[in-house]
Amino acid sequence: ASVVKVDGSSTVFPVTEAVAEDFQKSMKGAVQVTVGISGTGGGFKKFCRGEIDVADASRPILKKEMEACAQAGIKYVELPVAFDALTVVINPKNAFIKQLTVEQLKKMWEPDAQGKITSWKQVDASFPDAPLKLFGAGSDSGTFDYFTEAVVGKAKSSRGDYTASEDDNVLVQGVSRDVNAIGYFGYAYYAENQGKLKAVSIVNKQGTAVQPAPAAVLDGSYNPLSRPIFIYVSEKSLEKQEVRDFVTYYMKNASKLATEVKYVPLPAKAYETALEHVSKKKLGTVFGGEAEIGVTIESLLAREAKL
Amino acid sequence: MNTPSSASAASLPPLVVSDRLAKKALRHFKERFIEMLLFGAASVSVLTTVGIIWVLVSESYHFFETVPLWSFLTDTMWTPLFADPHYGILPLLAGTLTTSLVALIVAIPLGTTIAIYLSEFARPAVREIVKPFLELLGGIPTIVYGYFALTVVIPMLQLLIPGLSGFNMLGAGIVMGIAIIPYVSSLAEDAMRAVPMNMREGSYAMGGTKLQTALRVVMPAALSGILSAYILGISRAVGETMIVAVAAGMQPNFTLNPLESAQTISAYIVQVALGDLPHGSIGYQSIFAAGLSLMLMTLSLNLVGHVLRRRYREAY
Amino acid sequence: MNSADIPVIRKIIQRNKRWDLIFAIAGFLALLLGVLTFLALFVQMAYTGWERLTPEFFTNFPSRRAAQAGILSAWVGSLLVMLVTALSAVPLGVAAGIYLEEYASKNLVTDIIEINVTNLAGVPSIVYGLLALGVFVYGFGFGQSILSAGLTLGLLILPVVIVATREAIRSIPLHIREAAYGLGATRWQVTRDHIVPYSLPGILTGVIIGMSRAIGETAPIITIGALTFIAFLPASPVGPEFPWLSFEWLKSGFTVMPIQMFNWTSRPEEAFQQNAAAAGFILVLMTLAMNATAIWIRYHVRKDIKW
Amino acid sequence: MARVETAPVKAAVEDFSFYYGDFKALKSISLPVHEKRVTALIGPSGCGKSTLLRAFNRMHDLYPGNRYEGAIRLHPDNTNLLSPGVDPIEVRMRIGMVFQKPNPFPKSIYENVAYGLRIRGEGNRSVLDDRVKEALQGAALWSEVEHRLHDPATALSGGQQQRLCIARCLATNPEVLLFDEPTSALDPIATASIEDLIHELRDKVTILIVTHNMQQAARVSDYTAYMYLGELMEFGETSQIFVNPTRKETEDYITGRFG
Amino acid sequence: MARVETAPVKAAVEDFSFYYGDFKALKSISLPVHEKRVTALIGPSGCGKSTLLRAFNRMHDLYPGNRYEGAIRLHPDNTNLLSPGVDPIEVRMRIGMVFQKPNPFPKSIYENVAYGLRIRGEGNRSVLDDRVKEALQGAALWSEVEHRLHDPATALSGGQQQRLCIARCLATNPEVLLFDEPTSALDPIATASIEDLIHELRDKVTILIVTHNMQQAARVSDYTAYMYLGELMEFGETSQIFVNPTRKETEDYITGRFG
Ligand SMILES: Nc1ncnc2c1ncn2[C@@H]1O[C@H](COP(=O)(O)OP(=O)(O)OP(=O)(O)O)[C@@H](O)[C@H]1O
Ligand SMILES: Nc1ncnc2c1ncn2[C@@H]1O[C@H](COP(=O)(O)OP(=O)(O)OP(=O)(O)O)[C@@H](O)[C@H]1O
Ligand SMILES: [Mg+2]
Ligand SMILES: [Mg+2]
Ligand SMILES: O=P([O-])([O-])[O-]
Repeated sequence: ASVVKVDGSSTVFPVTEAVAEDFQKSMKGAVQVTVGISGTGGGFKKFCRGEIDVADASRPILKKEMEACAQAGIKYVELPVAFDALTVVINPKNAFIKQLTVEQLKKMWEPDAQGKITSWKQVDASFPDAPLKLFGAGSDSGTFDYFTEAVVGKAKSSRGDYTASEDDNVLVQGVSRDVNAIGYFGYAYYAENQGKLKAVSIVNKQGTAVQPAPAAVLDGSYNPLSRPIFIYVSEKSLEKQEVRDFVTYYMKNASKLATEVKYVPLPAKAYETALEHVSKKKLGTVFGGEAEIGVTIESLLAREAKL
Repeated sequence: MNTPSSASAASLPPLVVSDRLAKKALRHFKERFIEMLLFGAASVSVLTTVGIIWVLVSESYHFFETVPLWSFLTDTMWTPLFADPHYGILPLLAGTLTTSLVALIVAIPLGTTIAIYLSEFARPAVREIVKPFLELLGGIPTIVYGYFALTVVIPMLQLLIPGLSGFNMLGAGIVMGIAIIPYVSSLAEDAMRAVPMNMREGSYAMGGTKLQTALRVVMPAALSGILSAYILGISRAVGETMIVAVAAGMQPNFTLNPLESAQTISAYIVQVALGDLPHGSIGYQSIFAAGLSLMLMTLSLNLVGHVLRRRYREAY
Repeated sequence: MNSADIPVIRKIIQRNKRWDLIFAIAGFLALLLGVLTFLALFVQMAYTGWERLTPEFFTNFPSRRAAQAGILSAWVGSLLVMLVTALSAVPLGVAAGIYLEEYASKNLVTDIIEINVTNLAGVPSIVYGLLALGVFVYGFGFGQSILSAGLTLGLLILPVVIVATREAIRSIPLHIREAAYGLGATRWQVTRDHIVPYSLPGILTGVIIGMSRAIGETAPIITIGALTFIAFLPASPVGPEFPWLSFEWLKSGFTVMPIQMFNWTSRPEEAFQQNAAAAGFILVLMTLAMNATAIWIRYHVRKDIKW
Repeated sequence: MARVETAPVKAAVEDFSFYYGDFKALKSISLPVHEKRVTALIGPSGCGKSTLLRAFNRMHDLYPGNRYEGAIRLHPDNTNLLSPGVDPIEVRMRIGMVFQKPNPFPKSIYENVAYGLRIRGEGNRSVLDDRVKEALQGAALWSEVEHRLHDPATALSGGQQQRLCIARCLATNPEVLLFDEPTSALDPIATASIEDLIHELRDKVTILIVTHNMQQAARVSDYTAYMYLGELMEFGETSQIFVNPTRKETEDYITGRFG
Repeated sequence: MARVETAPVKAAVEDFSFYYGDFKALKSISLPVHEKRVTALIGPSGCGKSTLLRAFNRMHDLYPGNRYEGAIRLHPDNTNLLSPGVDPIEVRMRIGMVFQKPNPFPKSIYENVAYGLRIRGEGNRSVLDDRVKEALQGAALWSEVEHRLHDPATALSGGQQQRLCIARCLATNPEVLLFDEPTSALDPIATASIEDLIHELRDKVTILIVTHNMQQAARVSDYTAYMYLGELMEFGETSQIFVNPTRKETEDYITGRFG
């Protein structure tokens, strides 16, 4: 049987997994799809080594990764899949937090905080003097890259003394059991565990505190923590029928399946454009290797159209 | 009488090696060939060790080209994958030692008690039933124990100790201890049962009770076996991965407080392996440096065990 | 001593016996703790996963819908990995055990091998994972395949098989060997006709116990990077044409029971925890069955050989 | 050799049978054991000598499935050693035993001898010192070990180990001493020293000894019991049994016509 | 008892010494073994009887650190069995051995007897059948096992097992048969049957037997060698040794004054 190999982001995994499952069924087992979870960074590393056909990514490809791919002669098509609201969560019993500003988040998470900021009181004088328990994504994940970029201002720039896991469910468990905990991960994990967690409203650029929710993503008010998620397909792999089939199937069903796994789908137009890029072999990224914060659906569509 | 003596040797026929007794070359060759094959198989285990050491040392070598050994040994922070990397093994070491210690505090007394009970107190029928049961306990995959720690034991501990965090070394250590009880008890029991009955009879004949016989005669006699059971328990605890990875919190904390969450050396390795690190990056090398430390720890434990066994070799 | 001392003696005995009783109770309680833990663990998994234990659970591939997800690829994967493990560890381990017990004369080389085997038995499984990563996955280029996993676990249980073989051989009394040598048998004839057949039950016990350990190993498999969504079966080992054997499956991607369980426990949806429990239950049953077989062999088959 | 004046009976075996599970190893044995005399049990291998000896200190209680019938009475208090109401530990504290294979504990020489006292709760160092010395002297071992009391007992030679085991018993002043082929694992010289020791001990303690060595029985005992297939064939003064056995079987055995 | 007409020498021990590592267990022994006669080795425990016996079929080669000095010559071909150029396997093919404890293989009775033939490459079923029957008859066991040849050998009684072990040797027609205390683990009746068998076998094969039982030596052997502390003290016709030993030590031992 022919094989399609996908690896990468744990955030994108639920969508890709759903697609892979349905796709294999529709092909009656003629094509085998493997979906690994190595985190966005891990996925790109394999992708640029030519080990996989498709990379799941919860952020656009970065300069360094572009260079690695270029060096190995790997060209790719970038396909946005959906939008995610990166969610900051606390324990439901936590009574003192109603909302947080990006400033406050930065105080908790920046590298300088390591070993120093250990009490909530240090984050904000109005908070009680309770131990600060941090849970976050592992350093190989796109979520980590995006969060540090959005909050600290520099990708991968974070303190190291927190419970870091590529496995978001471990984070769910950790936060749900500790009154003084705070953590962050993709919206889907929050949506599935609303009973055990409380989402924190984030004060946006406009100065209003907004709860993460599909609507807030759509209207762009949940910023800066809304982000697009992607798949990257290698040009060489696109020569294979089964990969083309898989990507086509992905784009045709992304809207439905993304909703099913609690992400915010893109407008239908976006998927059509993406398919067009595939068939016309429009290679490269529209982000220029920069980690961008606060990309809205509209601006994404505009960029895609320009490619 | 017809005793041949050296004097009469001259009169005997000359010394010959009969044809029948000449070494048969073919048979000899076949025997040698088979021996070589078997030797080859035995050397695979040595190759494995060589392979392990080679992999660990060569990758660690690159690691130590970037990271000075001194800071590896003294820095109190371990954040190799972050923007401001620190490469101090101490937090991982502290996590490993603390969880192991908790586990041993559970496993050694309980394991020893069970061993004494089974070997000296329980009726044979009870032993025949219970021993296999214990062995089954030792066969349960540790990932299963990990979730047991996370979903059952830690919540229970949280009821007892308010404010205990959801991941902690105490819960992970306790469950790890339970998981290694069978190793300790089974080996210790084997050692005690190997003590010949006449040793026990000596004590009973003096009027000793079971407990006196067990503690004063059987245990000293089985000392080396019991010590190796402990050593095996310790090296299991030090190397155990999934329980601590799931339940101890994956947080490189430099603390010896079992109520806190922490990361062990082994847990760090799986954590990184759960992602994917490219061949050659410092992150990739860091797991081999961590693995080397782990290997050195278990190796020295084994060495201690070896010495202890030599020293207290049973002399029944 | 004379009869007048008897009351004194009785007092002492009474005191000594009190300690006996106290210890007996302590021992019983310790035992109970072990047994109860096991039961708690087992019952908890059975209870949580009960609903999912339908025939379909065994014939379905993993799925994003918890209720339809099954362990087909996991148990087939476990089976195939175990096959490679057995085929590599058993011949090597038995041959090595025979060499050390029957052939090796006491010298430096055999001392090294001996110490080495003892040491290997104490090497943590995660280190074997690192060995596999460096040697099988990258060194030999086997990738994240059944072959890599099987060989890794094979090396992992090699010491177990060697030790079991040696113990079984050692339990053959010297006089049986002398009887055979006395008749003029060569070393190999003694080994083939006596040593191997009489130690077979013991070896078998060791092999099964080793395998039951291997089947539950998670860490080394994760280390070689096999945390993947796999919804297909590897190629069949039976080929359509001569020699009717195919080795395609060795290079296939795979998942195994503990990995599948680990995977499910890290899903956001509560329903997957049921699947994880059900998979854990099956996994424990599998190891129980293997251990029970080993114990049965040890207590029954072995007893039948009398010297 | 044997010295027989009338001596009171220290222990009396009365119509005693013994079963290993279903196997009846001893059949209705009755036998007196005279105080401060040496009684030897002889007979071909498997006839039940050890079984009988081990009944005296309830050793058989250690293994499941064994059953006593009849009585062994210890005088002067006339206690039936086998009665279920009698604590076997108490019996063993009164009756010492020396085994075929020397079995010192893996401890120092001193601790071996002190063991019996310690389990009787004696912790006073100077009392222990005295009693250990006394016992070692009694076992004719003192001069050989006096300067290395704290060396491991296992470093002693076989004969010394056996004398240590005897000292271990003597330390607690037992009323009866049981010996089960005490020299069969020893070389001729060690054997001679143990036999000498038994000679000396019989002034102090009642001794019951199993031996497969006829010459030894003749040398050390005052009374001899000849057993065959679980039955007591003949009992009497040693001189009589060896010189003038009443039964044909005894004679055959003693003269080596079988066995 | 012993029947001594002049018989040729089948094997000759010549100035033979043996070392277990540094320990010299045998000291310059010279001894003839007469063809189709029974030669008994007697002496106290540890004197080296077994050591000497086991040198005849190079059993000591199985364990490291053992060293031979001198020669054991097998006639008529005058081969030095101990010469390094001689393959121990071939020695063992010519010289059979029966051990103290019956040690049948845990296989069927038939396979036990056939084993020696099988390792010599004999695979023909009807040849095997014949030879097995012959050997079992030779060991006086045929009538007892003929209907259960394929039952496990371990189900036999001790005496039967020992005769099976003898049959196992006989099947390959050895030139010399070695017996190391072949009856010491057996009861008197089984012992008698083995002794009878040895009586019959001596017409066919040269026998060397170790026994700790003087009576047995007197009953079964033609020649007796008395050993003490690794030395050969006296060798001669059994009748002479037992009736009229030349040395005081031999007499002491035989009359049971020590040992
Ligand atoms: N634990 C046991 N279970 C069953 N039968 C036993 C046991 N111990 C001994 N016997 C049997 O009881 C009988 C008497 O055995 P015992 O050991 O008393 O003989 P013995 O006269 O001391 O012989 P030996 O001189 O060989 O020591 C023998 O037939 C023996 O096989
Ligand atoms: N494998 C060995 N290594 C070292 N010394 C040994 C070994 N086997 C026997 N000996 C020693 O060699 C001497 C002779 O032993 P051997 O077994 O030949 O005596 P034996 O006359 O057969 O005695 P027994 O009647 O007890 O069988 C003894 O002192 C014994 O301790
Ligand atoms: Mg006995
Ligand atoms: Mg011997
Ligand atoms: O797994 P990530 O989506 O966080 O890269």
